[in-house]
Amino acid sequence: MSAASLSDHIPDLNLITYYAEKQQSCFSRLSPWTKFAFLILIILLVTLSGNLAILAVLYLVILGAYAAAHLPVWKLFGWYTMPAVFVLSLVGIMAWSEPGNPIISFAVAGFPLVLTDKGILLVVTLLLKALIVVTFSLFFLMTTRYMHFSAMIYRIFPSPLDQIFLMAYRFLFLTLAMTGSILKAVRSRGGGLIHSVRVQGRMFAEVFALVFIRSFERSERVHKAMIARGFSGSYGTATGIPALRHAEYLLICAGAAVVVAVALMTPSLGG
Amino acid sequence: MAHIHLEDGSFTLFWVAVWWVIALVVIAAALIWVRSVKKTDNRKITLAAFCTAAAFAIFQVSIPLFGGVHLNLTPLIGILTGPALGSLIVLIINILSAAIGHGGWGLVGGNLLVNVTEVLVAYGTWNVLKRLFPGAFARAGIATLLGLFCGNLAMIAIILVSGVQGVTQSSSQILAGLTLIAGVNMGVAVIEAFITGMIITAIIKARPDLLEGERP
Amino acid sequence: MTIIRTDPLSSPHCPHIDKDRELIHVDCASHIYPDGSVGIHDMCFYVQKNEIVALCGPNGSGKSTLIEHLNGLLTPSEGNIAVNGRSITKGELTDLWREVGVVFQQSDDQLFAPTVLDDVMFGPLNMGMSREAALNAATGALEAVGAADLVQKLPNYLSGGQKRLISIAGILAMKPRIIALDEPTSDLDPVHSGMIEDLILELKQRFGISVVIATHDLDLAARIADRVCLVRKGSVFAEGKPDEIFYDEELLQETGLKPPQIVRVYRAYCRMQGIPADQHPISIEGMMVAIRGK
Amino acid sequence: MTIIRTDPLSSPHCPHIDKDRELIHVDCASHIYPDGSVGIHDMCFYVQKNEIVALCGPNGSGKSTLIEHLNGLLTPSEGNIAVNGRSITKGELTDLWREVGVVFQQSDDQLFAPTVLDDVMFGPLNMGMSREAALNAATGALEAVGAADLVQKLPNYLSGGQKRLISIAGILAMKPRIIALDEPTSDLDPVHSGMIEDLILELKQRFGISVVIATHDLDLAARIADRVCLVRKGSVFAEGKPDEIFYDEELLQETGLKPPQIVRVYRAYCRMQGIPADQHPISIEGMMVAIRGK
Ligand SMILES: Nc1ncnc2c1ncn2[C@@H]1O[C@H](COP(=O)(O)OP(=O)(O)OP(=O)(O)O)[C@@H](O)[C@H]1O
Ligand SMILES: Nc1ncnc2c1ncn2[C@@H]1O[C@H](COP(=O)(O)OP(=O)(O)OP(=O)(O)O)[C@@H](O)[C@H]1O
Ligand SMILES: [Mg+2]
Ligand SMILES: [Mg+2]
Repeated sequence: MSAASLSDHIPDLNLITYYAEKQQSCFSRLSPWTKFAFLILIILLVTLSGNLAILAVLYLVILGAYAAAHLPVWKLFGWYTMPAVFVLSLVGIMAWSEPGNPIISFAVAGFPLVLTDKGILLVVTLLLKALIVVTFSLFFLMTTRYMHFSAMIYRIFPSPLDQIFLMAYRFLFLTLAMTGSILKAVRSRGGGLIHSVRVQGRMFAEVFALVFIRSFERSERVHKAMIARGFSGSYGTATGIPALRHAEYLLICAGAAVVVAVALMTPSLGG
Repeated sequence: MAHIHLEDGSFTLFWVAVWWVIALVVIAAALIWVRSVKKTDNRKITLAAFCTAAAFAIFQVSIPLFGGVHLNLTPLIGILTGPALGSLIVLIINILSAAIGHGGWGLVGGNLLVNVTEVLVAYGTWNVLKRLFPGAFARAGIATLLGLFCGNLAMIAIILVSGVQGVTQSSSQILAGLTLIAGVNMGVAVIEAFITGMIITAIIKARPDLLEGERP
Repeated sequence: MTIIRTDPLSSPHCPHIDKDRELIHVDCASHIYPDGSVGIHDMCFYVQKNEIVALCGPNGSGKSTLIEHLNGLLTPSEGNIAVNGRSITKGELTDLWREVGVVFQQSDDQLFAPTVLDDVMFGPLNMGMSREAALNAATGALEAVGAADLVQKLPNYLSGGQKRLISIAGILAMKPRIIALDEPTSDLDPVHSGMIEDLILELKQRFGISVVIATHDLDLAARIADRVCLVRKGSVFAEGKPDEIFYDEELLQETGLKPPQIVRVYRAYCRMQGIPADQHPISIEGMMVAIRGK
Repeated sequence: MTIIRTDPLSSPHCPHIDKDRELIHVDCASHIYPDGSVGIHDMCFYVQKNEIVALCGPNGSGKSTLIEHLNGLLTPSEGNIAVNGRSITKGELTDLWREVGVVFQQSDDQLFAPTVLDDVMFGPLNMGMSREAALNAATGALEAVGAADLVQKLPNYLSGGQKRLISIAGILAMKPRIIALDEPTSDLDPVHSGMIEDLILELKQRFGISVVIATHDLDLAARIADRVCLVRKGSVFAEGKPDEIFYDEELLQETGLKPPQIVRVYRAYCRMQGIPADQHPISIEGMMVAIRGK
């Protein structure tokens, strides 16, 4: 575990930024706005369609793009843990009494539990939808430079939301590194063991309190360092965002057409 | 996991839009409050930014209890920064979370409403209890528990109202499932309440200026 | 110049040494931290044009606190600080950062941009330079500290010493008139710290920049400083030329310091040879000259 | 002992020097950071009973990375590390922190408890000591580093050097069999760094603790180390006794280092006097003896 990555199943922002800055593939040269538009289209598609075949194709295409951009696929599978847990813990429970052809059934404390083919289909569909969006989000993050994200944040959000967001984005890296180092220090003096829940809880509380206090002080000092180098209070980004090229407009239109087509094919629309 | 983040594709387009619109109204109100009613200074902005970063970083730490617990600390944010800034902070946290797959983009609206409930209730409880409880630890703990409880209610309500795409069971069946989840959540909430109490105590001790007028 | 011992209680205002040459004047400034710790107390200090001043003193004596006052990051709770004759304390100077560049003791505090290059360019861009000019300034600064090969790295992924080099480059790129460096060579290997040493001398000689360094490396201070200020308990306790200060054993002891190694070698040599240690060499070459004279 | 130059490519496994005395054995370990930076590469290193080993090398050569491997904070991507004959890599040792104490380069990272006392007591309490015993251990450790007066302070509000002292005390209180110190004297004033120097010697002589230090202060390494390992580009490039290593100018240059000051003084003296620099003094006293011999 490096100082910065706290957990294998949570995306490591440092690594993400590293790939984003390295810019190894043609996807990095696309305008961030194109990727943003595609993010919205993909969300729309996933929200509109429950067709397993369409979803599977979409997933494979995005995964292919991810791999083609030389991004770490094995890491990605580790990062799927959280979304998968989220989906399973919600739908995993509901999937049990879905109508359909029973596959497994047994009783717990008098309650009959039946898992049907529809139930399983439900879980698979929702999981696939989640993974599609997660994969594309990470692909977006890992092929777009930090400064372009900063510029987008600056354009999209009203003040003071943009200021908070930009500063938070910046402090995040410091805070993550600090949290990692503190946890390292705790472990290096025997703090990683499970004692009692109370002792363990207290220790984490202390560490978290420290993270809060430290990052506040850090932010004060970083703020100072920024002022010391001419930061004027309102932080704008000097960088422009690469504009959309003609081909990219076409690409977006094609994508939109696909979404519309899928929407028309889907029998039930709306709530 | 103290929260169930809903992933993309769970809700229909209609409900995605509904929760987004409500969330945007809440954010607009918070922005107006921060900008004009309560003239927020630069320092507060820095505070909000650090809170965002710290909360997001802490969320990434897996606590080795019950096979790994992650804390969101939204009630703590409510206590530290109040409802208006708190709402802005949870918006950013939800966006950052969506970016790394913890909750869907389309559901930022719904998830935001759950978190704002936590922020509001925790902040309110913390201040209402001020006269009753002199000790910050118990007060913060209770505020957190109550905040998380209401957050859970909000989550159940949102899911019940919108329904999950593809789920065909009756509302009461869904409610049974959700109650189970909420029960587990409340177990984790007790840990979060304890830890929040400790954090508040430590902050008051080390940086009394962050929570003015409080004693440990 | 002789050693000036300052007794803070007796002098309510410290004298202006030479108004024309003076760039920074810290007049009886005090700073109490929120928790009640005394950062500096009745601190009198000045920086003149074209000189290298070294702040030496024990841990916790207030060197870093003083340095953060120099470009207005901290403001004194009492006393006054003037830069170019204009007072900081009254908030007159908002663009102080153009005049005085400060490199922090903890380089992590200073590196906030996503890449090394962005970080070094941050200052120049804020000064209104075009991207191209900023890029040139940044590249030049990185070359000057010998870290040109780190351009594309993320600051998070650097070793301790590499971070220090980048944070120095970040200030250098802004070409301020005064640069204050807090422990510039700690964590640096001998080659890099030699580079920083040469750089400091060059800043003064070629660009006429005044440099303030706070350092525990008394040998470094002895070699490069024009003037050494001994700091103790929050105020400047004595000041003078390096050869005077570092050969005054009693004074060093009162401050809580030990003489630099070169001084100890020279003394040991004289003792062994039975000759009086009546010269004050503060560099290897100086010592050889002093010995040869016998 | 003579200088051993290691050519990593030719030796797939580094030899065990003396199995009985060996405490730590790092066998061709490599560590690649997630971003692809090479932390260490084909690193062969060992620590024996009752010795002080100094790691010297340029910035970014991998000293800190190696040290974090010694108590399992990092695990090698390739190669093997054994402590007391048991392999770390295979996860056999979960209580490695009892054996090997590590003081980080950035002391800020190490101090997490609310007060200084809590912080120093953290380790002892985790070892299962009673509160009282832990308190004694902590107080003793704080006294040993000369920071007993800081007991009640908040670690956040200490000066750079004070933090370093506390983080050393935190490890000391646990009385591990091996202590690894990353830049123990950087940011310390001469008096405190003298105290740490004495402390390291005492740890070895009185308690039989082996000490590993990574340092840029080659004079310090020369004075206290029994063995010096030169680290370059992630692996130990050469090792030997300080007087052999630090007088081998070519070797130092290849590593990217300069000789310590005492060596340079001695050389300059011999050159001036026209006598051969055929002895290898590495301390002031040693130099006087060497000179008197003439
Ligand atoms: N942020 C802070 N809050 C409270 N007290 C502080 C803070 N920073 C420093 N101090 C206190 O102020 C005094 C001066 O600290 P300062 O950091 O200026 O010393 P220094 O001379 O730079 O020491 P060092 O050589 O160890 O870096 C010390 O007693 C220290 O404990
Ligand atoms: N957390 C990290 N992530 C990625 N790369 C790192 C990280 N820490 C160090 N490195 C890289 O690993 C190499 C070795 O670093 P290390 O910190 O071990 O060097 P060091 O010898 O301790 O240097 P210094 O004397 O400057 O402290 C360097 O090239 C550095 O850039
Ligand atoms: Mg300092
Ligand atoms: Mg290091």
